[in-house]
Amino acid sequence: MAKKEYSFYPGCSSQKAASGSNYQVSVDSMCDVLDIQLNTIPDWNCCSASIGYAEGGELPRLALSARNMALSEQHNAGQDIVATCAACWLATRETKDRLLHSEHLMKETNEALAAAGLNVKANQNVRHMVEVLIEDFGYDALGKHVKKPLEGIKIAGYVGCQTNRPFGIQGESFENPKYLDKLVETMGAEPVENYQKKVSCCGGALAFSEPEKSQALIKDIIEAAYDGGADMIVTPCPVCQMNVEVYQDQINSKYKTKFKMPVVYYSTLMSVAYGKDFKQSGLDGQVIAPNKLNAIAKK
Amino acid sequence: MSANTAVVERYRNSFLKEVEANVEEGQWVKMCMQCGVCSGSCPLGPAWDHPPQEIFMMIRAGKRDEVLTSSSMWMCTSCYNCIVRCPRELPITHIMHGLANYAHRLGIAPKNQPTRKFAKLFWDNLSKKGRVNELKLGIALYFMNGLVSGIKTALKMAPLGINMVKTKRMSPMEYFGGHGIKDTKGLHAILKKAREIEAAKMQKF
Amino acid sequence: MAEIVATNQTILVVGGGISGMTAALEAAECGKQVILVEKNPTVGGRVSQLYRYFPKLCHPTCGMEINLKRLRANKNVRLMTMTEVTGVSGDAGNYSVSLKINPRFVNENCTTCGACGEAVDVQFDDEHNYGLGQRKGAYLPHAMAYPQRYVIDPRIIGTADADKAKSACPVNAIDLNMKGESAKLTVGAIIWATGWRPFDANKIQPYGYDRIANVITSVEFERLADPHGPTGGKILRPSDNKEAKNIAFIQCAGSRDRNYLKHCSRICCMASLKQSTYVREKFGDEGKASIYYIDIRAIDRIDDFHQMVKNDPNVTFVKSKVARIDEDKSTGNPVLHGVNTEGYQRYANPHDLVVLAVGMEPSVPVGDFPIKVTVNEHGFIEQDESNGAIFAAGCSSDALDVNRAVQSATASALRAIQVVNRAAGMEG
Amino acid sequence: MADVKIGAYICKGCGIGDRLDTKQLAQVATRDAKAHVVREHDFLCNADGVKMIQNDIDSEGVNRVAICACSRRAKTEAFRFEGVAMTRANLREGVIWVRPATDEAQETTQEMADDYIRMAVTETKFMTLPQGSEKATYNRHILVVGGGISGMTAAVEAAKTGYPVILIEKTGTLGGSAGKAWRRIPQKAPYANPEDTGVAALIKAIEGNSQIKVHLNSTLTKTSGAPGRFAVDITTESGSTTTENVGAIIQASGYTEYDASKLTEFSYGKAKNVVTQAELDAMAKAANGAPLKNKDGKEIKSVAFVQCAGQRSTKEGHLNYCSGHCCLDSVKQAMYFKDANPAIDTNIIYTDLRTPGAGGEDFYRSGQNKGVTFTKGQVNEVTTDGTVKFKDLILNEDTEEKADLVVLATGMVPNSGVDIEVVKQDEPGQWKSNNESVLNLDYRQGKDIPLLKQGFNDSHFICFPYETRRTGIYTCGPVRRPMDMEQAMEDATGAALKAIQAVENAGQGRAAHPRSGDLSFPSFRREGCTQCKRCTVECPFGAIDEDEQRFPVFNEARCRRCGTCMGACPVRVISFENYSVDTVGQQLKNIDIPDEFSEKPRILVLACENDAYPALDMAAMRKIEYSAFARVIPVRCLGSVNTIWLTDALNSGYDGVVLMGCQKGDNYQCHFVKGSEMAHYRMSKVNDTLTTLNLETERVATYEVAITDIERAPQLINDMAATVEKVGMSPFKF
Repeated sequence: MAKKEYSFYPGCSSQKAASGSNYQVSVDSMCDVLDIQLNTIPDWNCCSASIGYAEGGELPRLALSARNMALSEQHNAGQDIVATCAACWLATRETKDRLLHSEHLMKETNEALAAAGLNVKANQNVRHMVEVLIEDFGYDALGKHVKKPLEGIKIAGYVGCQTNRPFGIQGESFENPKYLDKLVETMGAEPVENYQKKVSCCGGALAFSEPEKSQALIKDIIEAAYDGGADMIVTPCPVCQMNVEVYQDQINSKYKTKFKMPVVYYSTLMSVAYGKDFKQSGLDGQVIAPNKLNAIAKK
Repeated sequence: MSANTAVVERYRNSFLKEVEANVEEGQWVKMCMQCGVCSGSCPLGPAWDHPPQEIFMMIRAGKRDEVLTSSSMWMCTSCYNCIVRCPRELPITHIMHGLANYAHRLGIAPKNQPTRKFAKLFWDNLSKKGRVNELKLGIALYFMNGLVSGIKTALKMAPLGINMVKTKRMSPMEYFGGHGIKDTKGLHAILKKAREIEAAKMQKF
Repeated sequence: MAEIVATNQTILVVGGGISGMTAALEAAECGKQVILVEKNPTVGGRVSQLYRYFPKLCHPTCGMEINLKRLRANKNVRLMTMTEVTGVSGDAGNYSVSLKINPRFVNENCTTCGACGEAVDVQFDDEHNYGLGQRKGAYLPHAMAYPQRYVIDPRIIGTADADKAKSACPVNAIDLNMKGESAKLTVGAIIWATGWRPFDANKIQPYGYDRIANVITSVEFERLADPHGPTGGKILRPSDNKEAKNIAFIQCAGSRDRNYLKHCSRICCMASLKQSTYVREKFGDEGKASIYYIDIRAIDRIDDFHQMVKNDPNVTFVKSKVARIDEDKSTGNPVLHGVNTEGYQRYANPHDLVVLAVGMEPSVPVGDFPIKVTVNEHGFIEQDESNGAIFAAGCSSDALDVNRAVQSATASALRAIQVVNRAAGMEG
Repeated sequence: MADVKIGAYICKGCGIGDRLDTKQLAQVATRDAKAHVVREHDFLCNADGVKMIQNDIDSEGVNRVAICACSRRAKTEAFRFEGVAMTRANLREGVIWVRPATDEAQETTQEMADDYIRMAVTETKFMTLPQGSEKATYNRHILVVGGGISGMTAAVEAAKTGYPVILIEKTGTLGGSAGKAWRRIPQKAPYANPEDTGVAALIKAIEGNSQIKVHLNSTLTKTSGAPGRFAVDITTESGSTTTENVGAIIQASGYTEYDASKLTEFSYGKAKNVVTQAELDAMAKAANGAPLKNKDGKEIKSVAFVQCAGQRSTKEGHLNYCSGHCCLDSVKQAMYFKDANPAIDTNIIYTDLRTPGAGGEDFYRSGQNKGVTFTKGQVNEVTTDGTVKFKDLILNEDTEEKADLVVLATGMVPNSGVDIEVVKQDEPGQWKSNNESVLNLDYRQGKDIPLLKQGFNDSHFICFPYETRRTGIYTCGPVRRPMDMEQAMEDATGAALKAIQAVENAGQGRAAHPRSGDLSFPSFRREGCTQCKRCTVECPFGAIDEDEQRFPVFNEARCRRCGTCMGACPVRVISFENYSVDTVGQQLKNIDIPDEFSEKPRILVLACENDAYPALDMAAMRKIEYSAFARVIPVRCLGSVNTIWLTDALNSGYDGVVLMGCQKGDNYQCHFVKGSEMAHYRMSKVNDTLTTLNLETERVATYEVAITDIERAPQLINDMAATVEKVGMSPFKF
């Protein structure tokens, strides 16, 4: 199959020594196997995520994503913009939709961009990496590369919010999307059927400002995974991954629980199944070790 | 305007019109039919003094100060549950963001609202160099409520930080320099211009 | 090709539900020639699947008995079941219509003795009970089915069961070689009465109809309450066949919602109010109903029924569009989450059973009409000059209750008569 | 008429031949019942069986046919013979399907079948084929009462169908309530804006139609006759009267807006800026697009709409119903303001917003889009300065709004004429012209159509919405139930059909619904009549008048053939050709009554043919058993049951009698409205008869049975069997 190229928007958390740096490592490994070339948007900036609203307001926030889109149009013309981070994808896609829907927003945004000599048309598709996998490859094609099926692992597919709403993945419902389960199956592992907290919010946006509230949400997400007999949780979102994984100690001390639930990226699962090693799969970035996955990676 | 809209203005549309003019997606407020699905869908529902649908009614009733000084909108986790379930297509998440932003801009949002403070730190952090510096953001966050509470929080968060450092998902070196874009000047110019355009659009009420 | 006598003074009625039957009979009782086609093996339509009507709580089969008597007695109506309209061309006063007649495999000799049904082993989901129960591969659709004649399910043709059915028949009524036929006829006017279908509850994902056993639809609930239904009239919930005594009714399940149907389906509020009385009828003081609603639309005179139900201490009204439903795995109870907007009360209410008051969707999708008619964005046919002599009756014109459907059907019968009278040169 | 020649045909199919001794049945038919031709057949309903019967009719002169096979509800198409009187003996659903196929049961099952053969043959002996009345009259003219949107639509539609119309309107102009409105709720997609009322166009269509004769400033001062031959006196304001003859009548007398001055809490009449919906529409019509001003001349900047003003309330003097149109009309009226000037604030205060159907919800959204605001609230008071005090039900607080104009959505009160149940009208034909009456019928039972609860002219409004209790007179529009213009126009079109149908039926002497097509009609033996007036009083349809000597005058075209008169008659002088005191009475007398010591009681079951009888049929389809001692006779309506049948049955040694009719009362299911009620009333007096005969009162039981009572109906029979076992056999066996 021919190499597929995309205009890549990595996002802040994917940077070196940032919270999602291991995500990027596994994405790179996965793309290597699938022959995907990610052309990073030069000099991309932060999308301001959803929390940017309070200080940023409407137009400055749109301008941030518009700048990325303008740079992509300039340097990676003809390619779809692909993001791996749910927040980055959502902010960019939302901006594209808003600009295309409203002439005056388009005009004002371009007025702002003109201050740096840029112009946006919002004519590139904005996609999440998962969409690329499902739509441009498909489960069968993804399954063909599996070298080490992830046998004996039961995985709760935690889709979360922003990869799911308000856009979601084509053909999936907001309340019970099944693509992660299908991916898990494709990689040879066993999905948790009807994982009840599949699309519940982890409170990521408020993890810092309202930790008690967000941790209460995380507790339910992990509990439901244990109820479903999961060995680990898989997620397509760096905010979800970090939020659900790293606060478990604090949750344990507050709620007297004994959580030790690993939370991995789909790309980590895929890298391991595709035969990449422990480090290439980003497994060294796990705060809670997914032992069964580590074992396969180290085989 | 004083505390609440004067009696004579109740259920008249002055505040509604203000929201329509000055709040992001505010023109949708009038389309709510009070079904309450948004209120029931919010993951932080119980933390809202006034859930979205009630806020929409308060806007129509002219309860300007009660709405704008409320901490409720700041509880939004941007999960978009309300948007996808709303039978009337209201972009509720954005309206909540818009109301919070408007209150913040007017300076009447609750002073010590933690998300309000965090959001400001976040924006300042990202807009300075064009990308988020997670470490600096974190540290600033610990101290946003003052030194003593900051040290407490930092101590509480220390094991977490160590875990992150251990797994190379955080680096103390980030504090000095760290990531950023090249064309910070251009970015600042864009943001300045965007703010100017937005400020010029604000209508007086 | 089947031989059917029709002229440009004949009125074709498409659909044999309450609207189609009414239109056909009213026109016929004015002396007009009518052909009534129905795609199912029996007339009666959706109302034959209801237990009671609101607000009188009388039984639809009662009015059906009268209509069947009228139909049997009237030589002006020719009924064709298992027949679909495949094409229409022409203009007012002169339409050419193509029909497809599907084989029933049972001829007029059938005495409904039931021997074939007993002989056949294979079972299928019972359409009359919305799949809540099973029926045999040779079957009478229901006790009031008309024509009163068995049907052989085409899926058993060519199997041993078909032969069993045939050899069991004492009156040689089964003809396994019966073939589908097509027919062409000329008519002067067409009454389109194809009715509605319940909105597909699977699409309302937050309510978990596809995942939670004890979440059912309002039309299914009618079958549970009906003595002819799969439980013999007992309200037993699907997960464990236990009596469901504490039942939630969710209004606007699929209606008034841009995600599903934008329109209000009009009947659902009254239907749930009515169904709350089933709970009380079956369980007395132990029966409890909760109605989750946005606006109770008990329109016009019949609001007194709403007031009566409201005065029942065992019926609770919650002004709320339910946000989502979870299943309590240990009890099988659906748990409803949401906010009562009257004064902001959050709830997480477990119920034995949840009934989704599903909306009305026109049976024929917008693009599927055999001839150009004016259809609004909701899929309902609008009255319009450009429709020529094609007149919508009942729920193909709007979401209507039975009373208004009958009204609409009677009106469309007159409109059709006006056309065929013109064709007959009787005008003036 | 030719000699009576009865053919009895016994089917052996469907297991009848296996379960019953059909030879014996044939003997019973010949020997006991004296049928002239008796034949058995293996499969009576097939072509060969039918041909056999037809042959006998054609060549043997058989003119009465007893089909002894399945239920009268089955195989009706097969057994359709022209020119003969026919009945059915129900051996399948009535005998073998409700009895076990055991040896012990064999004897009583056979006896059951024997009796049904006797009954069927006997019945045919006493019935003749209805010939239709010779008095049938045909008049194509349709009278429409009321020149509002309903009446005008009915007139135009009837004329379009080819039937001449006389339209009377009591005011000087056509248009009615709709004519006073500025705009109407939209009737077409996109349902976004108020649209022209269409009244002017309708008036034009009427004025240009030679088939429609309009009488303005006119009322009906007398209506007499029957479908096909109504005579109506049309009197103008000035007092001149013309008489017209019409075939059918459409009553479209509309509604009056509820009197808002009864709503003292809303300051109507006291506050200058409180108006009703109708008044606002009139204001808008007068302004025709110019800015609306209050009575004090000030321009209106804010409007509050109070929904359900005096409606949906059980408070005394309020309407306990919803008028259906007001929510949408308030949206429409709020748009009057918003479309003219978006700066005007409009707030609709409602408890349940009712904007049904495809168009309703679109129109609601369109209103919101234009800036009309909606508040869920309960209005408690409007002060004299126009402050609306209400409870905001969402914000859960008592609050208020001050508006320049307050609009009260008061409801519709039907112009339905005199309530003849309340205003006693027991002097037939003598009532004077009464302003409140719409029709001024000279019928024995009163001047107007009987009302349903809440005062509307309605009856079987679910399945058969047009069937009033006065044949040939159809109501439509808000007089029938509250409705908006769109529904009224649809309703009027339907009513026009029914009127035309009535004209055609009357011309052929055919009955109207629910026995549509029935040619039988009641006749009475004048010399036996005692002028007791029971038939004239009890007829649910007011079909019977009285002549000067107080003898009943039957108006066949008004009659619905239920037989309530026959049931009422104490001297049994009323009968139909194929349904009479004898057709039933002789059946029940001609069964075999075993003696007191046989332990074989007999239970007579008289069952409504539309509900109880089908319920028993469907019970049989499920093989639900009931007592072999029951003998079931279907009746047209329980109202047709004459107490002589009970007396005869008890005198002949029956041990119990069960009567099964339909639900009565406000939510009646009885197809003849009052039939079941009359029967229940009569049966309440039957205890005296029982006491006189020295019989236990439990031996007669009257029930309301629904068509779905497939388990209960057989149970009721078995209950009677148990009762008989308890109280013992009747002593009246011979």
